[in-house]
Amino acid sequence: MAESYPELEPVLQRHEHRADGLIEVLNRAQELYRHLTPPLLRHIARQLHLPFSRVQGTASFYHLFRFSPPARHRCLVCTGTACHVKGAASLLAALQREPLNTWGIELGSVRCIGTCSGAPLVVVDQQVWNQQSCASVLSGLRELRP
Amino acid sequence: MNLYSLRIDDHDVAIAADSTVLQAAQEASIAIPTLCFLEGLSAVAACRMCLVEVSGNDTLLPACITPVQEGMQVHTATPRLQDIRRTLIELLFTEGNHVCGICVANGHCELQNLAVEVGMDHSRLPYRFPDRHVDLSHPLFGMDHNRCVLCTRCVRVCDEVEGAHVWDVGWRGEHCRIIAGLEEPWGAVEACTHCGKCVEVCPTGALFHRGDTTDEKHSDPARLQALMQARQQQRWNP
Amino acid sequence: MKACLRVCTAASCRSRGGASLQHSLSEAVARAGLEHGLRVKGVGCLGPCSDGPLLAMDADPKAQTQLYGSIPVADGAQLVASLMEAAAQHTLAHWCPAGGLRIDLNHPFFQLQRRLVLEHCGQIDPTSIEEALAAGAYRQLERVLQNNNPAAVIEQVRRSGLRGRGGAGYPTGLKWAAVAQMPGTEKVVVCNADEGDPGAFMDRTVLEGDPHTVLEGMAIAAHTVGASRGLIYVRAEYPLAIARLRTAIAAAQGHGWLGTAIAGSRCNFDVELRVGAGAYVCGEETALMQSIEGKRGMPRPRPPYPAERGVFGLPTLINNVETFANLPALLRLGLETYGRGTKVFSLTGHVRRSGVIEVPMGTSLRTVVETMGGGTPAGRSIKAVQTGGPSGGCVPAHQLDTPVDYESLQSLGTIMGSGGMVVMDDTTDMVDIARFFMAFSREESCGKCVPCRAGTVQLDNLLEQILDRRATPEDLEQLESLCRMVKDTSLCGLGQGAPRPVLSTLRHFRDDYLALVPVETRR
Amino acid sequence: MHPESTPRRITIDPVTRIEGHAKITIQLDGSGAVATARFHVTEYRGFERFCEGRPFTEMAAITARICGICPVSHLLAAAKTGDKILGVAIPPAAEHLRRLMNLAQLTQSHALSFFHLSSPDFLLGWNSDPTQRNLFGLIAANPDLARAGIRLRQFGQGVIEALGGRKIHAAWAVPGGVRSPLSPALRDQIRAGLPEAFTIAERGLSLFKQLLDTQLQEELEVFGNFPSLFLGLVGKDGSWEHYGGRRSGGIRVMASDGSLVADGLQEDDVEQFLAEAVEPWSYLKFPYIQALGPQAGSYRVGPLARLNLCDCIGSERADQELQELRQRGGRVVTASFLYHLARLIEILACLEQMEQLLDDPLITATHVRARAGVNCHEAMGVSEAPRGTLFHHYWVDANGLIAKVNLIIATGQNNSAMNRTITQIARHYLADGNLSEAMLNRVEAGIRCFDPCLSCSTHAAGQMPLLVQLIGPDGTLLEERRRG
Repeated sequence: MAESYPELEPVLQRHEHRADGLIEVLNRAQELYRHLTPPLLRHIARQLHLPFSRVQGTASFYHLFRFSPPARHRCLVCTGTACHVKGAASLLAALQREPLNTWGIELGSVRCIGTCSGAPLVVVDQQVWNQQSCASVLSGLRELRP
Repeated sequence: MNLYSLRIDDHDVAIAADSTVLQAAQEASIAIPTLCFLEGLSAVAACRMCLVEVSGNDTLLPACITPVQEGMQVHTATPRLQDIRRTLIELLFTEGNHVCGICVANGHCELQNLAVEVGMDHSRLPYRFPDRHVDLSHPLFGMDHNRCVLCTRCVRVCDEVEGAHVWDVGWRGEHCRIIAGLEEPWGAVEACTHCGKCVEVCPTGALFHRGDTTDEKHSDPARLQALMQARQQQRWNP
Repeated sequence: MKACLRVCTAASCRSRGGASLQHSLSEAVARAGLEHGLRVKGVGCLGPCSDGPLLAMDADPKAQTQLYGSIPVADGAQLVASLMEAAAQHTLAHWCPAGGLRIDLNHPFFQLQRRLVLEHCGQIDPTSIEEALAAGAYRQLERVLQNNNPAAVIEQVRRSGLRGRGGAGYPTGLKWAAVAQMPGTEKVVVCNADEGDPGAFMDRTVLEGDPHTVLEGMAIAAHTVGASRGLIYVRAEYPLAIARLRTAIAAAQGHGWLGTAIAGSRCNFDVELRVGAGAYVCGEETALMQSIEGKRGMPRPRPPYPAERGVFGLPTLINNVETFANLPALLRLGLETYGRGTKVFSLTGHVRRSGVIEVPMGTSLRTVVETMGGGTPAGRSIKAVQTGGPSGGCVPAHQLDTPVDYESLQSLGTIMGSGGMVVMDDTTDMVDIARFFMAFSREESCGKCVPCRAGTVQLDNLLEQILDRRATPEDLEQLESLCRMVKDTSLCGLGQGAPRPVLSTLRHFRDDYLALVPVETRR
Repeated sequence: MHPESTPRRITIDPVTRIEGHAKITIQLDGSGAVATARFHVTEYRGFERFCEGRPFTEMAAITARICGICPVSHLLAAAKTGDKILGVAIPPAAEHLRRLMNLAQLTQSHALSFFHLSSPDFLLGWNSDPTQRNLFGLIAANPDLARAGIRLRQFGQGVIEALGGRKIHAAWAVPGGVRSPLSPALRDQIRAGLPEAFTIAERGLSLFKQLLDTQLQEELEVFGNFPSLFLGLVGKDGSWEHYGGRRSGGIRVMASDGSLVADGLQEDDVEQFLAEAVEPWSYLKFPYIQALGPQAGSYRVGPLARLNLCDCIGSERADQELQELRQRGGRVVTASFLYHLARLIEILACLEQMEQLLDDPLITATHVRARAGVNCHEAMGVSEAPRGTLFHHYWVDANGLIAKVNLIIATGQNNSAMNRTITQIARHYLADGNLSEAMLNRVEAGIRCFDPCLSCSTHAAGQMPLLVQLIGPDGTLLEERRRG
């Protein structure tokens, strides 16, 4: 049973179903469906006339593509240089010890978002929180809607 | 035909201008070690075994893709290159789980031969013992990721010669692995034509015939060249 | 002449509430019906990010512009009220936001800058092409199209000595000439906006603050080398830059500065945006081209060079954001005035004032870090300055008088890189820094060539062993020789550069390493 | 290095100097007499764990590396288990060839055990210098005998090499048969070596029987002489059997009185029949017959068991020696010291059966391998190793990847017997509550009766690395001696 993904049609058309649109299509697909499932990847491969392994190989190469559904919230600790020299590693380690997944929060890291003056910083649901400590991050996360 | 003359180690070679340094060395019967390179497939210069020194150039150049130049002076076996090749082989051995004694390709393995050639009797770097798996889902063949050196010959032969593109490389960096289809069991990938070319060109025991036991795999990459010649030129040399 | 309040809405100030500040201020102005006397606009980076959120007040052409930082966003209502009062009473020139910090624009941080690339950044509303045009955007493109003498442009670029600002520093004129020489009419101009070095955000600043300058530079290049297709590859981590670029491209097309028959000439140039998906290695030009083609971002060996066979197999000119952004200024100023040009740096780390600065090429590191950045916070001294990101190295404090140019930095074992400059104080463990970068390279290695894929893992493990005090002097030797091997044999710049932070710290801070080797294992 | 007369505590870290292979503790009771002696295997090798996830076709090569002395036994057990996973009957020629290899293996291993490892004990005496009481001492004292042992071992290894391509770790037996047939030329070459081998085997036999008749009387009584069960393969007609296959009469278990506890037991039923006890003080497991419990159900395997179990050997000269053995030790021989004699008789039996096989034209037939896919997901294979019955038990997934492995090895099955043997020796020879050199030598020799794998697989001849601890009734370490 082939699933249909009508929302994907505009981006496929914009790239005229050409192979070089793969990353753009994957980006859009993830935006629409939150993560890349095998049926979705198969659909994209067929639409772009690409072998399955090419699509999987490309999708798995890039950090931002995900193959499992995201948690309700995401907390990314910036581990860029400026944040590192200001203690990002220990901030990340401290947060890793907290049971964030039970609060519906996915913890991860991001390599420099280029707003280094706020180091050490975290990105929570695409909002940048500057000059954070473990305590401040935790208190902020507690206020997120569950 | 435009000819270039160059000097490789102690040999003077004259060769067509569109040749690579590797071809020129072969012409002069100078053996440059290679691993990812296989005649008939596109060159990717990924294994770095064929790096050579060229006088007047600070950077080492991969012989498999470097075009010859008039008056070029190539050195293929300097102590620096020998040390580099040994380290490369050590890196490959420490990266996977290469247990020659139980391997299907034991005695007929390009990696093993290279290790002997570069004098690698042990690794100075620690083994990493990665947790990898074996895929025996295909009715005819098997894939042991423990023995894969990511040369991508299988990917290229399947794409460039057979045209099935069953294989690709998935993930990145140290997590790279050869994948079939949407990273499915090989046997579940309908694109596979069961032609066995990937097994034939695999330099190690990573790809093998099912049921092969220790020492039993004998690859013959030269068969690929014969096949391609027959296809392209309609000439057979049985 | 009405007063103008410029609110920084670039990513850094935005993270401190800059955007909402702009929103509430302009709303209040509209509500009070004061639009005729005061304009509130969002602009790109105003410079000293550490003092954000920032706003600048141009009250009167005769009065000096005032710059305010650390604006208390939480007290929005009070801030709005005081501004309304000042506007109503025509005392905007003397208005000072309560709780905010007045920043001295005569400070060397501003005075020692020379803004060519960043000339309009922070001045114009980046979402408005009209403002950009008013500030002079596309005038050099127009001139180039009128003169229609590509060879002369190439010659001027060549003689200016402009080198690629992305890291490798390849002479821009040579690159252009190579692409221009290629036969055929189908060529591509690519802008590398995949700024990935941790601690570097110059390109983001330019894209967020003045996207038209980049587009103009690309169009000039396209006309010069004979390309009709342009691509900007921008990293997904820069959503604001992506949005600003989309707006700018659409506006430029609407105004006839992109598209067919630009400015009535025979030049056609379409620009398309491609967004990455989180792969540092895609900053490497051959990997970037693979990614544009929708493939794994794996670098490929050169030759063929992009100029011969690049994106889609076509001759391709690829430069980074800052390089393209240099062109309008170079053509406008002429060789003599342009001089050696400038370099944009993002100054961060243990420094009092961090942010984006543009200084004349050859300014000393000491000037940048101590005079302009104010040195380290009280009680600390500078230990080193890191430049060049994961492919760069550390300059020790006693060599801070080194001028920042390509050759001087290279002779110290580091590189100019794209312009990230991270100051480290005396509390910093240089082995930890080396490991940080090695872990970065390990994670970002594409996995194609053996030395980078497997070598960075072994190097990272060795550094971990050293940091855990489990290493012997032999391990240090192993570290050094493996570093050289990975540097000499890797396929692309990422692998070749990965050992540099280690080699550079081994060279300048060997004692940091030795201190971690247990005494009993030493000879 | 003579022990002090007063008990004292000696503390030496045992891990660094004995390479963690074996340790013996002797526990004293309140009156200073030996309560128990224990044989500890202190090294964990974890073979079973790292087989998981591998193709079952590799098991022969992997398990052959468990031991450098008896790799063929694991090879055959693995190949036989593999046959059952494929669900095939292997070509008859392949069975002949596997038998031939196992006979050669028994010959060379027994030759090593008797001539190289054990004979220095009998020939040089219990009180001799342990640094001399080894193969090298033997070569000095009795060069002819030492050389003969080496030649016999060479013969066995030569056969293995001729068949498998190399002396050790030849992964030649594969699921479905063997990898390559035997050429007539190689057959003739093997046959040419038989006469010398017979001569050496008979010389060893007569020498050892002479020693038994003269100076080794006490050892017969003290070196592990006790009633127990014996377990092993027998042939269809109740004859001596080492391989199974088409000639298998199943597994037989016999009590000391000659009564049968089990007969015709198929290997598939072994897992239910046996149980394995685990003791915290040793990595070696203790298999026993489940229905009888760990004590009464413990049994011995190996050469003596095989000779006790069979009704006859089936070849002339060996059967004659079997009769003599039974005259000496009874229908069911209980003296573990006679394992040595059993080994020599088995060498003779092997050589005779090799002769028979080589005379059969089938031995050079070329169809030697059956091909098939995975047809069974669980299989148990058995072979008789020099040291006794060896079971391989595999569980595989649909594609033939190993999900679980259990190996029941000969040395494990003799574990209880070895513990009883050293207890018996310690009780008899412990003088004044002190560890004397002569007693240590005998304890070591007691272990050696069973030719356990760990004594031979990793160490120089005659020098079993050993740590012996004497432990007081309150658990304090009174004395400790080490060897190796």
